[in-house]
Amino acid sequence: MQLDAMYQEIILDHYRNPHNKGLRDPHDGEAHHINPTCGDEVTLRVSLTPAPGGELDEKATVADVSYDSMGCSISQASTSVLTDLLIGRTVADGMQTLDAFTELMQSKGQGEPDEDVLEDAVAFAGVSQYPARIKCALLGWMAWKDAVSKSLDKEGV
Amino acid sequence: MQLDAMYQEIILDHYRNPHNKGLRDPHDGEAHHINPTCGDEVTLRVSLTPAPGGELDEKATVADVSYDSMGCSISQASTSVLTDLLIGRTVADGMQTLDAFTELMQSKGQGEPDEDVLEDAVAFAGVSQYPARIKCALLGWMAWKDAVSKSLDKEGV
Amino acid sequence: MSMRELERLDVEAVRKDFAILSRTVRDGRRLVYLDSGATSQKPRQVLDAEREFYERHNAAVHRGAHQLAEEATDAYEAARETIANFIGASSGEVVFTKNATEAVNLVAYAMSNAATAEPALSRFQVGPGDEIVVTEMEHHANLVPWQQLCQRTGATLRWFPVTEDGRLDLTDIGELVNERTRVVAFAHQSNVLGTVNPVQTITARAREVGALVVLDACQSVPHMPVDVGELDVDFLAFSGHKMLGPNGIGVLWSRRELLEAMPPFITGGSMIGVVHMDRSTWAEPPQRFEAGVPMAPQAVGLAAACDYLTSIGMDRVADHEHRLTEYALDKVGSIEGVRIVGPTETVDRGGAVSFVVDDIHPHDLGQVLDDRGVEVRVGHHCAWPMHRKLGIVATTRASFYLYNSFEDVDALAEAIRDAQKFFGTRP
Amino acid sequence: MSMRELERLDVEAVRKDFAILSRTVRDGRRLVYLDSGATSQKPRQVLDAEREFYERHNAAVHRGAHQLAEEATDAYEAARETIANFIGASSGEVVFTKNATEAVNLVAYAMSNAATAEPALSRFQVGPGDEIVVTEMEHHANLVPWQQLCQRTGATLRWFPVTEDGRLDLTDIGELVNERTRVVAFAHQSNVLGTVNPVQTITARAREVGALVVLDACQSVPHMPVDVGELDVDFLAFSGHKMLGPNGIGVLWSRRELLEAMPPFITGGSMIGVVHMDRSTWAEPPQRFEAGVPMAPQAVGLAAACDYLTSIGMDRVADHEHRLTEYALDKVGSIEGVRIVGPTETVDRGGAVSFVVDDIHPHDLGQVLDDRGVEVRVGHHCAWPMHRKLGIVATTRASFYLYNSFEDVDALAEAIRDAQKFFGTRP
Ligand SMILES: Cc1ncc(COP(=O)(O)O)c(C=O)c1O
Ligand SMILES: Cc1ncc(COP(=O)(O)O)c(C=O)c1O
Repeated sequence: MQLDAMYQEIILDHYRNPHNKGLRDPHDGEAHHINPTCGDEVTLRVSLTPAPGGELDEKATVADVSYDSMGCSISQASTSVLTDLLIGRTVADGMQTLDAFTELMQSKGQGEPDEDVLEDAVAFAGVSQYPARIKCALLGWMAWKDAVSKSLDKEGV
Repeated sequence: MQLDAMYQEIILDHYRNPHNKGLRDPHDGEAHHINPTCGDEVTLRVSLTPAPGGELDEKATVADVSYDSMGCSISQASTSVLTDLLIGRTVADGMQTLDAFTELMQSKGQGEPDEDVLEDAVAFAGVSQYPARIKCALLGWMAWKDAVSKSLDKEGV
Repeated sequence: MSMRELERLDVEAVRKDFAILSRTVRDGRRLVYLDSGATSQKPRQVLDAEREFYERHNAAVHRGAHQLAEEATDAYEAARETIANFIGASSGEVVFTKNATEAVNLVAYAMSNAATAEPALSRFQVGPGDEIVVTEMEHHANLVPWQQLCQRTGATLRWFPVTEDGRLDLTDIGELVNERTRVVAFAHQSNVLGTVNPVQTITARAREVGALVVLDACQSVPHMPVDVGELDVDFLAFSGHKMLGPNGIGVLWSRRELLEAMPPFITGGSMIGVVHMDRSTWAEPPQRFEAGVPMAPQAVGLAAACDYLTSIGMDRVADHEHRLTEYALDKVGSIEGVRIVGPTETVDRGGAVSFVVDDIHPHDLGQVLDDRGVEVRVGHHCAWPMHRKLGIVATTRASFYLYNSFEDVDALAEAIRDAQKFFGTRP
Repeated sequence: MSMRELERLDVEAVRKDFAILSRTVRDGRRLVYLDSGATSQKPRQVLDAEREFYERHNAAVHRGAHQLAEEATDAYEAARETIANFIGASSGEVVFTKNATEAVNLVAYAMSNAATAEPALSRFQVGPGDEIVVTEMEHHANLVPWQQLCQRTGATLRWFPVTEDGRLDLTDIGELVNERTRVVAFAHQSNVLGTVNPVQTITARAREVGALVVLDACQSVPHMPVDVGELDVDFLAFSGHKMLGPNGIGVLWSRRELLEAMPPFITGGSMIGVVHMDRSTWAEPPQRFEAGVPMAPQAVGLAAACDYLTSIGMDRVADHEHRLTEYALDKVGSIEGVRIVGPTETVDRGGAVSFVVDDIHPHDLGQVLDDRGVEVRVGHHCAWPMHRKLGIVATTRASFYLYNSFEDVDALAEAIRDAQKFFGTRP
């Protein structure tokens, strides 16, 4: 049955017990994203620590990612996995991970995810076979990208 | 060949030598009609004589129909035939003839025109097989109807 | 219904006309298509009619004088006549659009066009101080165009609320529809709740204040006998693709007298009277509202769909769906952890059955159903404000049509229980 | 073209794909279809693709999560990609409309909608003092919508005149297109005269003054290679039904950046971001401009048409039509009493050949031609102001496509001579 390929245990675990959920302060940027086809929502905050002697740029470290959300197992789990993956990494690393995850999602089930980069997120490979669900898997990630760019912007002004 | 059924000699005669053509005065009503699919035009005037002791109503006599027009053989000939048929008749008679002619045009080649009423206009029976040409045959007739109703209206005011 | 009970619809015979229904999905599962509220499947009679048009009579209608153009024009206008008859109208009152959405926009744009035009069009003009009334259960197609009309003209949008059990709350109708109201626009039948709205009550009030009534009949014309003569509304909009017809064609019906007075929406060829470089005049309706080369093959296909439905009988279609809905409300509604959203009884209710399942998001539910071959729709079904009002993000909707059987409902119920097992929300 | 001459198109092979071409008209005459400028015939590959969609994958696109909806959405978006490739665009720049007329109206209405919206949309706003420039040879579809935009906003319409020999008179371009000009809209190729207009000259001037350029490509995209990358226009509109595709689908192409900035036209489902009762936000393009259930089967059919044309090669199609046109200009133009309306040489000229015959009204001429099986169009061809300018009420137009042969031209010439005999205007 294909369902099992999609709903891997890892996904259901994250769904039932989401990591890092809840909105926290301080934060440098916040983004609110909605999936217009189903109304699912996520509000996500990013807190960054500048690299020693640096500014809030690509080299900054993601100190925290916190979020509040409402949605299906795929969107919930992928946001939870995201926090595990990105907290403690640099913004540049995070963007690379985002790219790898986006690529996996667009692979129509043919992707060969790099487990070193994506860790638990490789579990979402099965989702890429269901085009209507890709948006679910990307919801939190898009919000993260947006929140980070707002954090960097703020510094820029 | 079906063409001969459509372009009866009578029609071609009227086309080459239209009767009563040219705009004349006095007139009681004038109408300008255009066929929007080909741009053909007719300007048609009606002059009425009230029935003895009466007003310009249904019983009035069509004293003159004059017109200026630009168009195909069918529209030219049918306007010419119209003048022959209606000049000298009462408005009520004219309206009846118009109805008979309209009915013939909508008969899709199945009509059995009443020669007593339609006289030369029976020659247009073949046109009813060509839906795109019905508007041509009716152009002058619609202008006549319009011009008459303007004449009567005027009296009414 | 007469004494003699209506002869039942022969679902198996009907299904044979729909090639797609014999295909399988997801690893060989029987296709259980329960998404006709979104779009219906098409019988071969419709596809054949469209193809026959293309292969025998195709030409630009109302533009040519040659034989093909004559035949194409005849076919197009005969289709209009058939479709008009289907809703008890005359053909001069039927305007073809690309879908119901365009039909509603046509009215809304004609009204804002009237606002910048001659005073003779004042009956269509709206502006600051004027009000437009919709309902909280509208499909976006009958909501957003009115928001935009208000935005363009300065009019105010107001709406009937929806009650917890999925009916319109008409308590304040006297105040809501008042002498400032210019338009009352609402759905004949909700695409989510299945609710059939009380047309007569609303129309009667609209008439008292002289407002125009726009009825979104997308979910009624395909599913029940509809006669515009009985409805007493001013405009009626529906889509061909939801009633066995092709995509790309919709209908706006209106009273002849209104169409004659109304300014055009989309402008271009075939809708004109006379064109000069700096000004134009308009053709009579329906042509006035059909700019450009129209979708004649689709009109022919839609007429074939009407013929198909008529040959079965709309009474019979409605009766069949009624029984399916009753069965589904019972079967699905009695599953533990399932809550029907919308009326739970079949009074004034059509065959859209929406529900939520405890602790399973509709997307996840839909995924399991799909895995079992059961094709339903999940989300807000283009009725986002209504979901918000009911405090639900999204629902799962099963919607029926004449080709659905009782086994389809059984498959739905079983798949819901499978999903509960899969996600461990029920033993 | 390279040294090696382009391999000629095999007309007989092509004709086999078009079932309608083997039918007869009027008492068994061979059908000589010379009205492709109005609408083209469709090869079975197109009809098959559309039918296959209906019979295998039909569902509402972009609205469902089940397998059919996925397949339908994939097919729809793959079609968009194919059609985008056909004109050298990327798929995010291709908006589906019901026909080219809607595409032009979309731009014109988006502009008047911008006029009542946020200042951020100022690049699309027009009002009193602003000017919109068209040409005297426009099809009503690219004229009336601009008249109406001016009527709604108070802007002024101006136009390039047409010369006696059927070319645009660009003498006053510097004055006509000036710093007040917001839009320049014109036909790539005239549907009556066949004239191919100098896009680059006009666009260059429009760029100098910052005006938007709208190109009506209805008669170019079907007949010659068109690459939006080379054209440097802002909007391009064409219809599927004129390029072997189904009715009911047209295309508006625009640069992504413009589409992203532009407000919507028709509003409703599937084009929204978030909907509240009193306000909405919009989806990204192209969805923003495609409200309602779209014409997915027609998009699939149009993509099949593009594939068909690509497999033959648009160079080859253009070359074939070029030779037919040359032959027709000679054959028809040399009949005594016949005058070609439009360029009499094939330089910058496509395959619409319009003409007048002394002392025979086009309606009467068309009737005789039709009697001989020769299907041409008569009238003003939705370019009434241009006819008025040239002092002609109506013309007769023969227009060619890849399935026309030299014998078709011979049949045309012979039928014209028959008409002259029939009406006694020539011995
Ligand atoms: C040059 C030109 N522009 C616009 C149109 C309008 O196309 P449609 O009627 O398909 O919208 C046509 C064809 O009718 C045309 O030839
Ligand atoms: C109630 C209702 N109104 C309007 C629409 C819009 O119809 P379409 O998308 O065919 O324009 C739909 C279907 O989507 C509907 O269910």
